[in-house]
Amino acid sequence: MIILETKNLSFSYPDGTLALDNINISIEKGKKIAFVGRNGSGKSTLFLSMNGTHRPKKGEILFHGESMKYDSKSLRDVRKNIGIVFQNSDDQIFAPTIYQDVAFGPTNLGYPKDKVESIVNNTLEYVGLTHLKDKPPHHLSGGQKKRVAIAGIVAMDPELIILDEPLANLDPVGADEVMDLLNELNYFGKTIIISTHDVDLAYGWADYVFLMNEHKVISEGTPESIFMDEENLKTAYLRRPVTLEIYEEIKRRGLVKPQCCPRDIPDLVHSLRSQQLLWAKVPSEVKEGDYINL
Amino acid sequence: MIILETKNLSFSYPDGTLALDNINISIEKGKKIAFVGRNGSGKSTLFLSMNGTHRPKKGEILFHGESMKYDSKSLRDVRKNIGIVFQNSDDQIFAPTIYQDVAFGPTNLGYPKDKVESIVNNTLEYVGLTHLKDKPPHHLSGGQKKRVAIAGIVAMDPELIILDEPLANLDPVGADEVMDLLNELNYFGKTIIISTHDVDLAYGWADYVFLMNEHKVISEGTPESIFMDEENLKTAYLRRPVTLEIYEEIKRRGLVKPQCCPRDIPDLVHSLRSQQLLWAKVPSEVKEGDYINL
Amino acid sequence: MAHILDDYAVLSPLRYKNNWLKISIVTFGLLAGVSSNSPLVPFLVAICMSFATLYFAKIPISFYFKLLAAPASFVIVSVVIIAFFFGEGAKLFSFDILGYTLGVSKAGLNMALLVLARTLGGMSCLFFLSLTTPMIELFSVLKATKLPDSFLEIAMMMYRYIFVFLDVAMGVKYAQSVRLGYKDFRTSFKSMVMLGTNLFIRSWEQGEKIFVSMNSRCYDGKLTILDDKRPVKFSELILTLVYFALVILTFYFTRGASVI
Amino acid sequence: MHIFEGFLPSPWWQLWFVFSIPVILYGMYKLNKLVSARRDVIPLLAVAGAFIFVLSSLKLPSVTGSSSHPTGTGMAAILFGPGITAVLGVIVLLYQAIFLAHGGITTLGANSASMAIIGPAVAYAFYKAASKAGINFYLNVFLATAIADWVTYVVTSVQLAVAFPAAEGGILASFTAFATIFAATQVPLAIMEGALTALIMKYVVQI
Repeated sequence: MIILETKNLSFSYPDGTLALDNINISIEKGKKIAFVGRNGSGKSTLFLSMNGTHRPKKGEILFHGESMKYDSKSLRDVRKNIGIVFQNSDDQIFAPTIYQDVAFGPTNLGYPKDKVESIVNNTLEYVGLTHLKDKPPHHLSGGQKKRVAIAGIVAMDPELIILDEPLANLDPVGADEVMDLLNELNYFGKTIIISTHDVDLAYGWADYVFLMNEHKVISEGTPESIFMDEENLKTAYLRRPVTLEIYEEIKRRGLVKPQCCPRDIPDLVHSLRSQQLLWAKVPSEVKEGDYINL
Repeated sequence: MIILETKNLSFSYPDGTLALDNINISIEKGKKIAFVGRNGSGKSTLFLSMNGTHRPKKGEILFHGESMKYDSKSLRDVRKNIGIVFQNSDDQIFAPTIYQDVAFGPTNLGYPKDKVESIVNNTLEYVGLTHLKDKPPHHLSGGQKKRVAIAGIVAMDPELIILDEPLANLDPVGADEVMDLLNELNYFGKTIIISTHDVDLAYGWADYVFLMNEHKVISEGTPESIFMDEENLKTAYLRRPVTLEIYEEIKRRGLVKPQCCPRDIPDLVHSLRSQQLLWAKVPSEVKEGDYINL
Repeated sequence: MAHILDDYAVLSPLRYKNNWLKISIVTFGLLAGVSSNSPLVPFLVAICMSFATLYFAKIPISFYFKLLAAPASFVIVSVVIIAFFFGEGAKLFSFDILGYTLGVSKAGLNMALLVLARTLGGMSCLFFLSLTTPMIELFSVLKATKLPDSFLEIAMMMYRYIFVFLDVAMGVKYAQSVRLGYKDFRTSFKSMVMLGTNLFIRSWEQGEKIFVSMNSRCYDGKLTILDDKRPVKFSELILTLVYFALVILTFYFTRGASVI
Repeated sequence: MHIFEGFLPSPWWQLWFVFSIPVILYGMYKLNKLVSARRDVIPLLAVAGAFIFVLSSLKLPSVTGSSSHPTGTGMAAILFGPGITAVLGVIVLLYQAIFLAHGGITTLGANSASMAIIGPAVAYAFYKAASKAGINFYLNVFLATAIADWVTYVVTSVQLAVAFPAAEGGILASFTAFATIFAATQVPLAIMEGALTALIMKYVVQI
């Protein structure tokens, strides 16, 4: 099922700079999707178009098959269902306490007080931050802030959650926590979109990848097909994911079983030919580099 | 030759929180040094102590063997020679144009106007940003901003350049440009220190690594020795670099020559046993997974 | 940079005590201080509130005295002026300076001491509030005053971004001092201008970004305000009443009395 | 300059509240009207207030060695008008009292009068009049904010003087004493704040 679609979507900033150039994409329900491209390739602008913040100059956006309208009632409906987590948590967390910030969305959706309370408590439980609910945001670490920002969106129960560079500035522990959370959300039915310039992240995590460059989507497909195509990656000023790079090299030496494309290190290791096949007893006088007749 | 040393250096913030706990390190001239640790492990505070911004509570800092003094003349001397490039370029580039920003340090050193001018022009040339010199910093990309920030420090011609998370938020192209610049600076004699939580970066780039956790230096040594020690890495909430991880797995399968520790992908690939040694003619009826007698 | 007392209040052991109780204690102390004509009353208030701050709220004593010293320069200068100019009658001592006779009268000295004690009492009440009650708790108190919502919303978001911008200001300041930005008067001034400009532009941009992110979360003119119910314990009530009684009695008995 | 907690005796602190409260209420009324027309001013005013707070927590470099800081309210008056500045100013003063122990609660009325109301109002009036007279924008900003800053200190001196009149010479004599110490030393700082504000405006326009 397709949640969101764009048709010939173009957008320019008020000063005339082109920001999106004829974008045609469809977002399928329940997927983990990555928009990959260097900074300034148009990812963030595309996201702000998806929830109706930027009104397209040409083309249209279809939400559940219906063309997006820009009156305030329709926009509210779209924004309830398409949540955006911004790159910089400080742009997003504006209330004085964690509790108040997570409550912001539900309160503005007009829910009664006790419903808001139970939603906020559940969401904070879910992201594992209940113990911080009375703290002001400036007492939190980067990873905790990011989870608060995500909680603020999750509390509105959107169908689609969009995250702009979710791992920017997080250390490995913070990054793992955030990715675990995203996987869990996806497991329970949310469609997740992230933007990133980290090819390893996109390759290891996504079901489907859009490659962006210069305000255009230059290719789309499974991570394997996108990241095997070195030509396109070069156009987008990106390189191959490390595991894929190493896999290719090892494959060229005939050391792997002929199945395609390990997504992570355990995968890569599994794709290696097993030891038994390669073990050879060699007479002790043979030196490294010598040819031996097996 | 040792440029900078700390002896039993401890520091607490005014409110009493411990920020550095008994740090004993020496920085050798001409090296590429990485401080690796998660966010909040004390890296930034240590850097601000190194150039005299934070005054230690206990212990001392030796600059060229002499104990650091905190009168304004000595501090000026130290700061001229130990430059810090901060993580967030927006904090660091504060003048209205690139030119004025790079000129800030040399002007404050009291150089005459024409000397300042030639320094700034040379530095901008060096970092490859001459064409942007009259632009306000706003319109620059992340990688360009970072290079301006580095130029601002390089213009003061310090012996030691410290960079706090130099690649944070940069896309691959920006990151490459910055790393090339750092390598070039190092090649021409500057000692470079970076902090990072990116183990792959530290492992691939540094000559010498300090591992930090909870305001302490928990180990130091060559990148190989630091990143082979999984126990210590775990304490610091970090993982092994990808190339090393894969190398270990391949080694366990006997597929590599017995030399230690590839630093990057080409290295890893070279460490693989050559094809000839592993090539075996197998009767066509043998299926994958079967044992064959060589 | 300056100590932000709010950071202590957030972690204070007294944070979750009833807000209204804390506010009544503080208001009582402030009013008793400024209404009393004897320095003993504000002095007693100062002792009680300082004790509460150090003992119940567990504020380190050295830090507390550093705080009390903060207003010293303003207070001392002003108190000295009052001592010399205020009050009639015989001078306790005097001296000639540039042809003028300057002297301190009994009334002047009394008034100076009174003002000093009041400031001390007032500041210790204020510190008690600042160090035990974070601003985020006081928003619900402000809400009860029926001030317009727009005012409260601005106050709450301002609270949040004060800390964001303090970090920015700190970051810029470090970056400037690393490049010798505060080595003398001229460079300090120049650096300040650049810092101010950077801060101004950053805050302007921040304002626009927040509006986008608020709208993305269906902003409809509502910010939640916490309103936790926290009953006052019997022991707290007794302790407060004893304190009130003590101050009122001192107030009554020291009417018209003077120290000197 | 903030008057510290407990410094003003009755009835003076009450009187300054009587002076300030209506003005602040008027400011809130203006604010409410503005907000209902344009909701995006809420975050903008919030960050402007945070900016004033942070700017005023920076210490101005000083020739004499005494430390002082910019008030920032003159700039706000030019940007937002005196009514809204009064509202922002009173929040900033409340936060300064609570976060930094700078100022006080009973003296909030008096401090609002000098820093959030009279100073900005004078700046605004001057700025408007001078724009009409066609004076250069930056010079105008410089003069308006410098005057606002200085007027703030004169008002503080008046507040102290009327509360503590001298035995000989009365209010005037003690005003002279307070003004000599507070308002006179403030002249170079006022000039500096003016220059700072004008230069910030100039850079902001450049960028």
